[in-house]
Amino acid sequence: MATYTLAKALNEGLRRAMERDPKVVIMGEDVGKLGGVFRITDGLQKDFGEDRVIDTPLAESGIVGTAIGLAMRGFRPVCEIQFDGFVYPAFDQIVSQLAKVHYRSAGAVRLPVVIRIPFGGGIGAVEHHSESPEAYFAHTAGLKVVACSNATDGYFMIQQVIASDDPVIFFEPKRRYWEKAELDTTATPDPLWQARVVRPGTDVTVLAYGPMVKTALEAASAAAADGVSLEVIDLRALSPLDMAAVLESVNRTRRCVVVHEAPANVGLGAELAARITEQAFYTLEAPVLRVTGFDTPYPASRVEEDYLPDLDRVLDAVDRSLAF
Amino acid sequence: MATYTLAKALNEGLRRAMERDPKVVIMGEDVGKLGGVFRITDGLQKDFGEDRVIDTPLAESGIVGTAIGLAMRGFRPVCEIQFDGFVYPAFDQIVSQLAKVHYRSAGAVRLPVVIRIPFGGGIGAVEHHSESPEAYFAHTAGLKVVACSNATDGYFMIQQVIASDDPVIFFEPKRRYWEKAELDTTATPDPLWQARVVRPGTDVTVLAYGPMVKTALEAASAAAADGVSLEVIDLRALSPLDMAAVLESVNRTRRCVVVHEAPANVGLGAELAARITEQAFYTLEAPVLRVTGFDTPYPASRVEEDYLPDLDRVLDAVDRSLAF
Amino acid sequence: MSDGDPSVAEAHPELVQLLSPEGERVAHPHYSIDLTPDEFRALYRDLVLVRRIDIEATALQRQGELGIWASLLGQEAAQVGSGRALAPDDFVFPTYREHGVAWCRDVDPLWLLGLFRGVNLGGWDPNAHNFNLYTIVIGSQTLHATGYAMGIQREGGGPDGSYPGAVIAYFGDGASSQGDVNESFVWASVFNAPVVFFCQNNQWAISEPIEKQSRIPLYQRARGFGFPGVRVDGNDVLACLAVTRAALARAREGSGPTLVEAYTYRMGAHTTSDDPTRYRLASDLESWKLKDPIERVKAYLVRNGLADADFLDAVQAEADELAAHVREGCRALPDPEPLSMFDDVYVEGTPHLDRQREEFATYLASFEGAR
Amino acid sequence: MSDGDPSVAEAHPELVQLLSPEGERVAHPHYSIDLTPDEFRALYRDLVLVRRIDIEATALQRQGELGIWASLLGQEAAQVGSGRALAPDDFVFPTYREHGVAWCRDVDPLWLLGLFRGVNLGGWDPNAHNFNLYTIVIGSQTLHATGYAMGIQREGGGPDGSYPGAVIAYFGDGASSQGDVNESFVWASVFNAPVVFFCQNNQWAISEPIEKQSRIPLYQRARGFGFPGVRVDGNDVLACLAVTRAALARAREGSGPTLVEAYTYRMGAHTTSDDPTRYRLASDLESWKLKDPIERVKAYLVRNGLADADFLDAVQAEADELAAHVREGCRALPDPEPLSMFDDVYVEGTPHLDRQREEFATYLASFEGAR
Ligand SMILES: Cc1ncc(C[n+]2csc(CCOP(=O)(O)OP(=O)(O)O)c2C)c(N)n1
Ligand SMILES: Cc1ncc(C[n+]2csc(CCOP(=O)(O)OP(=O)(O)O)c2C)c(N)n1
Ligand SMILES: [Mg+2]
Ligand SMILES: [Mg+2]
Repeated sequence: MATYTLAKALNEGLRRAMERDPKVVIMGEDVGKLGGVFRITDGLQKDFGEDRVIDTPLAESGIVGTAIGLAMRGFRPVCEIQFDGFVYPAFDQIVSQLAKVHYRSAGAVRLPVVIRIPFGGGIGAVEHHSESPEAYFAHTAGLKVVACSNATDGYFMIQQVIASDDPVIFFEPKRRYWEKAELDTTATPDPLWQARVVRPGTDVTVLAYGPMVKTALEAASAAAADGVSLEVIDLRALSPLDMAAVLESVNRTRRCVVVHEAPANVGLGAELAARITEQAFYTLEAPVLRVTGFDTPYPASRVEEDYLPDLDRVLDAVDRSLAF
Repeated sequence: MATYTLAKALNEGLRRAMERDPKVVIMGEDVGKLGGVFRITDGLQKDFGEDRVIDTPLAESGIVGTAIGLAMRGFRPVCEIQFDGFVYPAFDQIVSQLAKVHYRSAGAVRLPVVIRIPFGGGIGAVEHHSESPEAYFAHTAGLKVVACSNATDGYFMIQQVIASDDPVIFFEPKRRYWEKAELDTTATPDPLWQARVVRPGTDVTVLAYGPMVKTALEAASAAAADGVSLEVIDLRALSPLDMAAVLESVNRTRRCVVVHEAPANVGLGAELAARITEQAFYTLEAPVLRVTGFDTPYPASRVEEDYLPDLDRVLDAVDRSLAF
Repeated sequence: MSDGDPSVAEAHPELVQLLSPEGERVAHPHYSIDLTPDEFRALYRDLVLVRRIDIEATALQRQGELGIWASLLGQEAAQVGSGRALAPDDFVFPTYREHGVAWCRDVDPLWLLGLFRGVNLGGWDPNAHNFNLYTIVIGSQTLHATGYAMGIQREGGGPDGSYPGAVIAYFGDGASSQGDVNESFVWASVFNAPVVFFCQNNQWAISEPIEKQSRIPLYQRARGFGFPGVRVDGNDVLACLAVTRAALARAREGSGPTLVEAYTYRMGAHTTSDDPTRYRLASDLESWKLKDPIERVKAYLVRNGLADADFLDAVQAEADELAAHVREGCRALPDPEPLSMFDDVYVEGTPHLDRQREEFATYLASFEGAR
Repeated sequence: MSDGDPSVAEAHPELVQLLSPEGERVAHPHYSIDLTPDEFRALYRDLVLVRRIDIEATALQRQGELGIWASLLGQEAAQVGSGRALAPDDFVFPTYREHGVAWCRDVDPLWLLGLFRGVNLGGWDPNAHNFNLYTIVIGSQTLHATGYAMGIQREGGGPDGSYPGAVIAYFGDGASSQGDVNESFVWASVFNAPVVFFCQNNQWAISEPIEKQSRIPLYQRARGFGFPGVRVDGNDVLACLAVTRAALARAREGSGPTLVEAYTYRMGAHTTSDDPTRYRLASDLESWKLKDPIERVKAYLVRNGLADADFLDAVQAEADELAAHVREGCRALPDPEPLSMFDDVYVEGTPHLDRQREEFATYLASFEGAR
């Protein structure tokens, strides 16, 4: 056991994946010598060479489009999108090609491409550097979408998604990159597509993922001090959702709050609310409540703390849920 | 009063808008001599010239990007995207620029751009020609999203969105282009952002938009024969949603079914279900049920009738709702 | 201005031609080709058969057997010439109109018809033919092709730096405007990838003439990216073969990408849904009819005693047979099972989709014997 | 191959230079410039003040007053030269680094700092300065610029076909790879739009050297699209002024777009978050230091008796004053009100957002005096 930041754990996970399979290639802007602007690919070009850690021209559609071609030739590309807000130029390649080639080819072609996206706000950045675009991808059939929240998941999940034969959008909570945790690289990882109860509780289920897991845990601690027991679930998989785990919890607590940074409107929280209500209608004591970014563009960073869900807003929703 | 197809009504509406305001320009692929592949811009280049009805190079990002520039110079561009599945190359310009410039500029810059998208399936087309991408845009703060379903709305709504100072994504149900209806061009149009009860009823509220309005109405007729009274609402505005109208109805019927062609997962139906449940929790006798395209890519056209919601699937959901 | 006066280049567009519209062999300083009579006849056969497939498919669409068809009429030479330039290990990324290239890659035309009939979304195995599925979104495949070529590079070349295969990406004149196509040029040149960009400039992108996409000849686009561009008579199967062969050889040698512009004409409608009388004059077609890609080969063969009536009849008979295969095969293509639409969304399925499938199966079953 | 041998062009890159690094005037066959002593001194003043703004901003970032800063160090001449070439009715589409152009358009540096401090997303009125907001997504603004230029065209030119103003779009070497930038080249050339594409090739896109974006000089990209491209010494304010003036005049005359590549060097980090020691050698900087854009102007002025110590001191004093304005102004920039984040999402607000705002207002109010 050693202490790793999430960033370092991801870096180690990538390294393991590259060691294990010579077909794994990393591509993106500044992933080479610089090691990426967040240093997630630090040292990999030095050790695996420029053919496997590819500094690409500055064009995201080009990154994903050529990754698809590489995958067709038998490679397993791991693309880094520098920041969440810069994935949109690649949207067409992701939605119309990456997501659909396996279906189009009736299974003949597999595209084991991973697209890593540092996402979310809270780092005082300028525009386009704090977005949470996961709903766009979760709405897209043919893609799988996951988010890690801690060093252990970062280390194992990145290896699991690289090993997966389906295309995966892999979200990394950038504001948690520097959080440290114990990581046992010899442990047996949890299955990729399962949610995890990160704090058991009895009164309200709080669903979170990525950067909001920590926020939810903080809320749970604060609530506990007030005698309210929150069960916090880290969804991990955003598409497909692990509804079995979610329903198991909500059927016990009968109340649920979903937390994410992305805007509420047509977001992941809506899907969770719709499904939970459909599948646990008679159990629920209160509607599923959402604590999310507001339905505005991401604001100037000096007000982002107000825009982003925080401990207090989660507790407020918990109170409202309990008041039903 | 005269009889118009939806296609012709849109064409007339565009013509009126161009006559009224010389700053209105139309741009897109094949919108000139050909009048667009669906003939929605038929005859307009002949009458308004090549400077106002612009056949553009074949690149959707270019269409939207230059439309933004034209709007900054005081024009009111109406972009045609040839088919739903070809809007994604423009996604970055739509999401990061079109949707955000007004916010970014603290209101100093307005972008009255309309993006017309023929959408939906049911016409036996090849891949990428039958998609329903509205959820991507509804999730994007800063955009407004509407869908027309009939000739009268086509005629008036296209004029209303062109007159709007906000960017609007305007969805046209391509499989209904050739449906005929009476249109009184001298009538006072309904306000743009209001849903409309197209068939009053008492037992279950059915929410639909675009191509599914007709399907919902057919279901309502069939249900009536079985003694079940459906209230059908044409949402018209997809973002913002007219929740007042929706809740007024659901609070009466206490049951709701949402119908759309787009996949269910993180779609408009999820948002409607989440909001209705939140705002009418104690009223609902059943969870809001969704009748949608499945969470697969749009399949080969020979099975699209199975993929798309139809009268029977709506009735099935109505039955399930009533069984709660 | 110090650079880029386009008029200079436009004044002398270098069009590589090896067989004139009248069927005369023409010499070219850089390109030559030497075919045996058999090879020559084989090209003729390809051209005739490919056109026949196309004509049958158009007819099948009219009869309601296909939802739509994108005809290659007039582009047979560009496709057969480039298609026959391919070595077995080369890999092809087509658009939606490369029926002639598909033919050269032994893809049964019924696969193509399946797509346009709507019984599948492609369906053949790209790796079995080194021929990718059709790509409908304009331009996307040029990036896939470039990435694929980068894959070939990463597998390593021979001791002389050469690769076992190259990649060819097809696209149209309209596609040249797409960001993706230009990004693929950036990538290919920066990585010196073994890829040939084969642009069939058929003068039209649906209703838009080439002037709406470029004000200089398209082959010159490559100049802006630092690799060679060449314009070839797209109705001349010999020139297309020679130029594509050279470009593919150059790619395999490790000398990087080439843009080939095959200058041709879309003789038919954009697709069967299109009505070209709305935007172009019938008289435009006349001059191009005189440049027909098949007639010139036939004229050459006959004039030089390489083909007699027997041969021509035999090809005709073969075309009739192929046509029958296409017709009957198309009608016999089975509709997919409804539940098959849930197949192959993912390699590793999901409980969510399994549930949707089961619910839908139950729903469908509820109709059995009922209503 | 018939075309596009890149080695030819590369061997003679035509770099327009009018003032050598040593401060000597240089003649050029196509470009000349004739400035009064006052104009010359004004350019010097601009260069010094612009650099000073940049230095202050970098310092403010270090002190925690700004979240990030993108320094223009080394690019002053490219920006002041092109910025001073602008006529009042010309319109500018900058990236995020055009602080020197902003200066030429009378945008108070505090507006720029507001953006990097995070108190707004831009904030100045583009139409008040004919200077658009900064655009951070690489390349997007080139399409906006082209559309804006198409708008100018549609308002109609003079009787001689000339336009009252032109548009200039700034972008970097890295941006040249983006699809949008290449699409803007297609559009501009097809519509012959009055737009100048001004590429500051500062040799780096964050950590990636120019070789990762192009294997030929970037100004040659324009060749592929049929309009002129010219490479100018980006550290030579005279050359940048002359070349941009000519390109803008050409655009206003109705002769269409030009690509100007200002060949320069990013002397600092990409932004204050960047650490260039990870990817480039300190020694690379040395050769470029000798080409400093300010020193050569100073040398020229002094050597030719156009500037004495008084003048230089006065500029220095002015720079100090400006620095104080920037420092104090920055610290005084007020944080936005939380509820202001709901403003200006739409021109015509929505009940949905009004409700969110109200709920959040109530929520915020619940803390007043509480917890
Ligand atoms: C991204 C995208 N936009 C629009 C279309 C619709 N469309 C199909 S073919 C076509 C014209 C293509 O022209 P060109 O590239 O010259 O190829 P051709 O059809 O002439 O072979 C258009 C606009 C599309 N398929 N993809
Ligand atoms: C679409 C997009 N992708 C990535 C980024 C992140 N990014 C910001 S600046 C930059 C490099 C830009 O290089 P260049 O165009 O040469 O401009 P310079 O910074 O050198 O002025 C990158 C990759 C971005 N802003 N937008
Ligand atoms: Mg064409
Ligand atoms: Mg740069």
